[in-house]
Amino acid sequence: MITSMIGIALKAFLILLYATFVGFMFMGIIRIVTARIHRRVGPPIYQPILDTIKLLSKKSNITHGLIYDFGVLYALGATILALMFIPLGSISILRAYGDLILITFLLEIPMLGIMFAAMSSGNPWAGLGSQRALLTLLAVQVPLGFAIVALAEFYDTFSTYQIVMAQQTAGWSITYLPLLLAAVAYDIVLQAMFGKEPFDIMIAPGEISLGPMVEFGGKHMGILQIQHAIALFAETLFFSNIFLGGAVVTAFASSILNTLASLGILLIKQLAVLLIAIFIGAIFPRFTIDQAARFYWKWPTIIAAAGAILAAL
Amino acid sequence: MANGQEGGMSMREQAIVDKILEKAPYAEGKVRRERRIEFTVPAERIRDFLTLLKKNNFELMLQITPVDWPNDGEIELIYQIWSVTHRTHVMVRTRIPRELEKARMPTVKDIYPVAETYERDAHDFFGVYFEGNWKMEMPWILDDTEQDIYPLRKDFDMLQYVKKKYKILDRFDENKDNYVI
Amino acid sequence: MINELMIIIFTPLITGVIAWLLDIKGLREGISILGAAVPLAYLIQAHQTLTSQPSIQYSIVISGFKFEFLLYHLSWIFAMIAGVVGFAAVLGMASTTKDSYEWLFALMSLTGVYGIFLADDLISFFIFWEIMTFGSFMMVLKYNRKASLKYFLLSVLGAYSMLLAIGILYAKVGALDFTTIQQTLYQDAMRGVLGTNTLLSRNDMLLIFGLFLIAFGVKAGMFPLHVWAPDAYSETNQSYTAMFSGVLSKAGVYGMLVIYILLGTRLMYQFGRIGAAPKFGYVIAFLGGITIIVGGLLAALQEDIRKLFAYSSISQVGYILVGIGVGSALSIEAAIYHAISHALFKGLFFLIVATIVLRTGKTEFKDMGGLAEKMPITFAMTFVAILSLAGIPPLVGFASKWLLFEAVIHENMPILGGMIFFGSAIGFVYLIRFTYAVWFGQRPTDLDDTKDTPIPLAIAMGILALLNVVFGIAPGLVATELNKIFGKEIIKGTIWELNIGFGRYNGLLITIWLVTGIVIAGIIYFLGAKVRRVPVTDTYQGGNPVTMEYNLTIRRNFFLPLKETLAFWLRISFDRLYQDIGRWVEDLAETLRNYIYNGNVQAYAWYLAIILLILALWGV
Amino acid sequence: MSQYASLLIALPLISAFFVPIIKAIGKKVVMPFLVLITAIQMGMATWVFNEVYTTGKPIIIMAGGFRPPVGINLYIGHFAALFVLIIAVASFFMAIFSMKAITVEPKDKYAMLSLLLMLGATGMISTGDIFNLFVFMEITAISAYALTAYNKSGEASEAAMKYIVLGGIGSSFFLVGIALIYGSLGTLNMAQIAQLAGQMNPTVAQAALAMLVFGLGVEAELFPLNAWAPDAYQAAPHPVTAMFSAFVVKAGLYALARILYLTHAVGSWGHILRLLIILGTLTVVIGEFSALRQTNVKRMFAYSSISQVGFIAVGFALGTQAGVSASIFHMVNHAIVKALMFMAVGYVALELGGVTLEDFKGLGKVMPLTAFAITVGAISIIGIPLFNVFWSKIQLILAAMKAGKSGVIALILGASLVEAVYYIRLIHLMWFEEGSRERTRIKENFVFGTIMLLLVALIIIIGVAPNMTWNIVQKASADIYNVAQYIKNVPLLPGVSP
Amino acid sequence: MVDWRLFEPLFEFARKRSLWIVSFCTGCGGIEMPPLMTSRYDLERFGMMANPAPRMADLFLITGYVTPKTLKRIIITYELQPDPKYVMAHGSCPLNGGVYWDSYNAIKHLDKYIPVDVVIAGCMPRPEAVMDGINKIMEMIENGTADSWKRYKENYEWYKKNQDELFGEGWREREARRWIPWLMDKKEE
Repeated sequence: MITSMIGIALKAFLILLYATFVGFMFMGIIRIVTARIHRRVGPPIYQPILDTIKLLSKKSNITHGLIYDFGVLYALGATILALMFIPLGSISILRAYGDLILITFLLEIPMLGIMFAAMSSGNPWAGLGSQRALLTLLAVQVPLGFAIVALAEFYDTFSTYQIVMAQQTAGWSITYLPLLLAAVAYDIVLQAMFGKEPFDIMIAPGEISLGPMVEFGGKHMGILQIQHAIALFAETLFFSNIFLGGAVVTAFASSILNTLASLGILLIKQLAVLLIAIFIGAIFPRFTIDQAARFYWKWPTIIAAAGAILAAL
Repeated sequence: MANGQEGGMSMREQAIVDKILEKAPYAEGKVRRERRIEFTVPAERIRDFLTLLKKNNFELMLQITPVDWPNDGEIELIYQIWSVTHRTHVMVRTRIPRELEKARMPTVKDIYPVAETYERDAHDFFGVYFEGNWKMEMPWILDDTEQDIYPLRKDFDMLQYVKKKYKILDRFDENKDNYVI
Repeated sequence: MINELMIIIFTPLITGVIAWLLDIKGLREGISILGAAVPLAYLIQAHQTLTSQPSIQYSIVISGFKFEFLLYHLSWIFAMIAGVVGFAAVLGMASTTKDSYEWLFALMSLTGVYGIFLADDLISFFIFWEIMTFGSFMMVLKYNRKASLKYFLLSVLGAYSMLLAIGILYAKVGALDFTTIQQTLYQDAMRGVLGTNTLLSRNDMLLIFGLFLIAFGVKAGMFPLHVWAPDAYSETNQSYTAMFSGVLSKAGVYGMLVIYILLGTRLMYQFGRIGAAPKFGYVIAFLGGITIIVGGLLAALQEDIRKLFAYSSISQVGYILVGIGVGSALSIEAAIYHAISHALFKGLFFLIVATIVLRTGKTEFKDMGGLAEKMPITFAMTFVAILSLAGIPPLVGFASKWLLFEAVIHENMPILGGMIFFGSAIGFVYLIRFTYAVWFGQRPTDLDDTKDTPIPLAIAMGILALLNVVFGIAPGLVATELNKIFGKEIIKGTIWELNIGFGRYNGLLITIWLVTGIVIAGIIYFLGAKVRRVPVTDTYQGGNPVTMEYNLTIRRNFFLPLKETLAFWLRISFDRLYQDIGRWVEDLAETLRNYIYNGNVQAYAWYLAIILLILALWGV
Repeated sequence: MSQYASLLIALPLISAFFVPIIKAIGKKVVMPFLVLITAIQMGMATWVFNEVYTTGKPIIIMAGGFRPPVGINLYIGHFAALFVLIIAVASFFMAIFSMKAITVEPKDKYAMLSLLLMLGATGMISTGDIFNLFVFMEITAISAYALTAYNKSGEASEAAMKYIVLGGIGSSFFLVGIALIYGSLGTLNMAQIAQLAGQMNPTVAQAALAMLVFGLGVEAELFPLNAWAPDAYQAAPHPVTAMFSAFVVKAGLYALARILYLTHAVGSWGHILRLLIILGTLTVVIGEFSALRQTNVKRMFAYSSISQVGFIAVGFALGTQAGVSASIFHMVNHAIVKALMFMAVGYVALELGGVTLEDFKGLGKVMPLTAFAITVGAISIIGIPLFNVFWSKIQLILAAMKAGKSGVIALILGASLVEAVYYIRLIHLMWFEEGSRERTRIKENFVFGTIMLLLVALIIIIGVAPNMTWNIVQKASADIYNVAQYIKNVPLLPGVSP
Repeated sequence: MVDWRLFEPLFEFARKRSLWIVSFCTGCGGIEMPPLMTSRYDLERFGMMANPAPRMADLFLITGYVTPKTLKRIIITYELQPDPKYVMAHGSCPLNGGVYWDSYNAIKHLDKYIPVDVVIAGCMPRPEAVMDGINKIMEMIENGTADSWKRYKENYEWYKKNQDELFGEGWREREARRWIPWLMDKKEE
């Protein structure tokens, strides 16, 4: 029993390390690609790692109370928890319990932690930022819900792993119309969950000086950078697993080669999802909060609902 | 030197001036040049004159420029107003006594709403008090320390005040040509 | 030979009367708490007997009616909800009641609820329904006449429509107790299937179902009939609202289950099915879905702390109704599970509201704030309650919501699935609005000396919070009880795990991994440099210096953009509709009186002549 | 031994005539004398009650020893015994209450009239002969007219005048109906009428029945005929209103029911029932609605009492055994509750000088006992489970539903919803609102307090344990319902037939 | 808590390569910032990013003349920044008052009030000069001489004396309360 425990712990640590590293790389890619779109050179790819180290190594930090610290810790903890559930090729630990609804909820909970911390800081901009974040969450929930419903009804199961296995045989789920609609809607939702351009009203730098993040300094901001990295990795992984077929490679003899191959395929799919988000983000101006809410309740909801109804038939 | 072309143009301004002078006998008006008219109005009649201008579609008030004449002991307020329809610029000059307690003017906030800010500006820097403008006491540009010194008056000794405020500036007495940073 | 069912039902009422008569400050609290504890003890003791024999039965004849009482698994679960949350609410009331008559009517409504859950025939069901309504109404009467009148009228309307339905059933079936009605209606359905004409016609069934729906819809706070809930929940002794919204709304839910038990097969045969759900069930589910959305959105826009939780309680009951409406065995079990978790966290929330109102004396959001430092225990309880209601994994809220989602979406109902998802986000939204306005941010100067909760309230909150956590981490405990209702093992899985074939959820595993995640974050946190505590005014406002006179927290009108987006929908309000009907009825009464009893004798003589004419003409 | 039962009628009659002599002895003695007489009457009534209910056989009294078809007989069955007791008890309480409540001077006139009222009502209930029924109805009616006008105020006389006009028309048509029946059947005795009712030719039967129903309708306050009731209740002195609503109306209703069920063999019986149900429902609905915006509390209680009476009429008109027993149960409960309510209102009017809503504001603090009594009365009338009216309401509703009248019941439930509104407003007014002018707490009269508490205790006892009353009521309804048993009990002269 | 001296070079490299600028453009230098950020001179190559919140920023650019009112805001923002923070002053105005040498409204010596690491001369230095300044500050961070924040912490009284001398005692509360009577909700109509 103990050996399996240590095995799991080691595997978990490896996954965590891999996820954080790739997450930082994704953040680096975002900054480089946006820079290249602006015809600028852009920072080196490992820039986010440097930023995080600089933030963590700050010599003096401030706190506004116990909840201010606990909220940030809770956010990172919840993201790590979410990461463990999403099947990563064949090596994820809690794969058997990776339930669609559970993962969608876990991906929203870090926002609760961040908002708790931001609100307890007592800064008016933090309050305003959290209000906008809440409304974006409210707006995003409807298309997200319909997309998950479409998926669950199409594959008639909630376990992500079974969906991935089904896709291995029957081909990627975006090849079927109902799920293609769901994927489109989910992708627009991802735009808001990444906090990218058209829907990042909650962390608008000019207007409310980074919204909830205004009071986060030093190590709190460092932890949030790590959280953002893991969240990026987890969300893209979840999307590529349920819509782009995930990766379970059994062609090679040794298991290590298999896992590396599947991680590679997954990485490519995750990059694809990320690039879509970056390109949309780089072009669009920022929506105000009620425009964003009205938009989300109009087009993505219609698309996702159509997908759900088609899947239900 | 009213040449033809200029004459033709200034004829229009002259017509505007005569039209206004008809209705405001207390004022004198003359055409400075093309698209620029000037009126001199006694201080107490300023509100009626401005309402008159407003009615003759002089829409925009551009600025209230106070000019300090220490020798005459007066501050001259120039209300600069622009008419979009006539495409002409009107300067209405009034003179008020210079002393702090006597430099008082009625506000024209209700005729031209923008005047509220210009009046506060004039009050901050020149000490002209406009009755009826409720934001007169509201702090505007100057900091607390410079609140009552009305810095842009001619008799304000700027250098001496700066030396008192920023104590380190003893090098001002050196002569300026070999000034070394 | 007092049967234990009688003890369970009538001890609260008797102790209530004694407490009301005695009216001695210390003593009456003790008696009333005893009155709430005794039934709970008997119920726990009854759990053993239920494992051996299927049910405990008792019957008594009063004025020509044969009253039967039955305690079996389903009613045991609901009675336990009433017991636990009722006991906690009574404990809470020990510190928030001022005069003794509140004890009488609170315990009377508790008796009513117990009676409803244990009743086995329609007449005793109706009687205890009336007792419950009257008890809870008198609690609201003292605080606000208009709110209590609206509440009483709507619930009496519900009660009378139920009475009409009972009457029709009694006329057709002849008997009143559940077993015979169930049998006759079952045979009736079979007869209908075989083609012969049935005992009850189609519009009879429609009428009965409609009337029962109105009756239970009013009590559960379904969409068009929910207008009484916000006023009634906020205009009464706040710790009583824990029982009011936690337990009494479950009576409405139990009523919906009674519809399934009694008329289920008959309605199924009569109206058929939509997809997997029965058509009549789909009506309940759809109304439940709308209740979720309406309750949630209105909760987010409230300015009063009690109103917010009243609307939130309506929207949570909407979940249960969706679960019941879908009608599959799994979804009904999920609905009951959510009923349990709703009673727990809603009871906890209203106790928290009671503490806040008791300690600060304020109920509006705009004059509260920054209480987290001053009331640490209550804030800890609030944190647990928030995690539970918003549906965050390790707690019971998530377990029941997860079960409900899976059950509803598995019956491939896309619209209902969408509505439920929308509901889960709204729960998130108005909770954070509440925490922000009350617990965080800048504390108004007059709240600086607020003390923490009194002891009895703290114990009550402790009980409910503990249950929230225990049932969250070990959902299997509840699942085994739920499976007993249907007899067969619907929710498989161990004590820590719920396994329903197409989805698995393990409470313990999630808690472990969440703790590890937080530990990892904690390690990174403590590696960094030391932390300096900073006052609220030391905050970045574009470099401007800030003092306590500035209002640094957006407490008033927090969701203004949401109000603008929903401006169109907010114009429709059922509340105004019912008010206009009430006013119209009163004007009609006024004109009627002026015309008929107008006071002159000639008119009266004319009436006599008209009656004579009718008698002669009509050939009597 | 059973002959002493006739004293029930004789005692009030003789003592009524003795009243002027008592007045001659001393003015102060008259009221206690009234109380004494009603006490004796109550004693006798209780004796008769347990006599009838233990032996199970009705007491038949032959006036002057003649056998029934020739002579007049008194038939005190289960129902009559029960209601004679209620009348006696009610008039005893009201006699005590009128000791203090009656201030207008000719007190001896009051004593005489109230005795006559009690006599008439007892007579109507216990008589076995329809003409005798008419005579007693006239006695009650006339004493009721006089008592309504007793206060000598303009309003009282106007109400009495209305009552006289309508009552007169009603009783005259009642007499015509009796004449028709007598003409065609040749007998006045109820049992014989019941036997021969089948042989009447239908049109005459129809006309006679119509007249009878119309005549009694006025007395039993059915919808359009009860226009006099609100003014009469409001104008009469307080104890008299209580007596009106407690038993005078009930006597009228009993007579209506008795005649209805006697002539059930008549062809057009179904029509009459349907008409009565319609009238009854209209009484309930109109009564409730007109009470909604009342400012005078006494008038509000009058309307509510009318609507409850309408509900009883609907019960009788259902035509089933369950319907009759439910409506009798409702009559008993209604009598108790209304006696309590009118007594309480009267007492408030006595102490505070007025019965408008303004005086009732904050009554909880001024007269807590009376306010408590009114609250219990109001709550029980609305139909809250643990109180007495609830049981009879449930029985009535289920009986009506059994008889297939769901539409009627829906209307009546709607009306009782309206009733709940104005009673709750009153309760809230009394307990939770502050009166405009500051009033100190009034020390309430001990005797009235005990009476009110007694009635409240009665309400709650019947509410919590209705079994005992339900059995009594079941026997009473059998007495009215199965006419065959009634005919067997009356020893008819064989061979005497028209 | 933990003694990180072993990793100091890594932290210095990270601090050097990811300087976050608090976007507080006073005076006429603010217009120089866009060309630095956009494609022509692109400071992001050095990992520098404009960041609105002082809590996370390290580099504080004072890009022009400083009036007493702005100086109050600068001091407060400076104190909000977490510790290893660096200040760059552009142009001659913060140095010695520049063209506003005799104006009552401009501060003559900025480093009397807050410590300055690097000063770039020029009456608004061109972007190339600013880039050179930034390289200079990176070097100083590299070799650990950019310790203005230590100087501020050690002789805080001297700085405070100068500030109070200019603004008077308790200027923060006075400044905060100066506008309250005129705020919308506070004014009793």
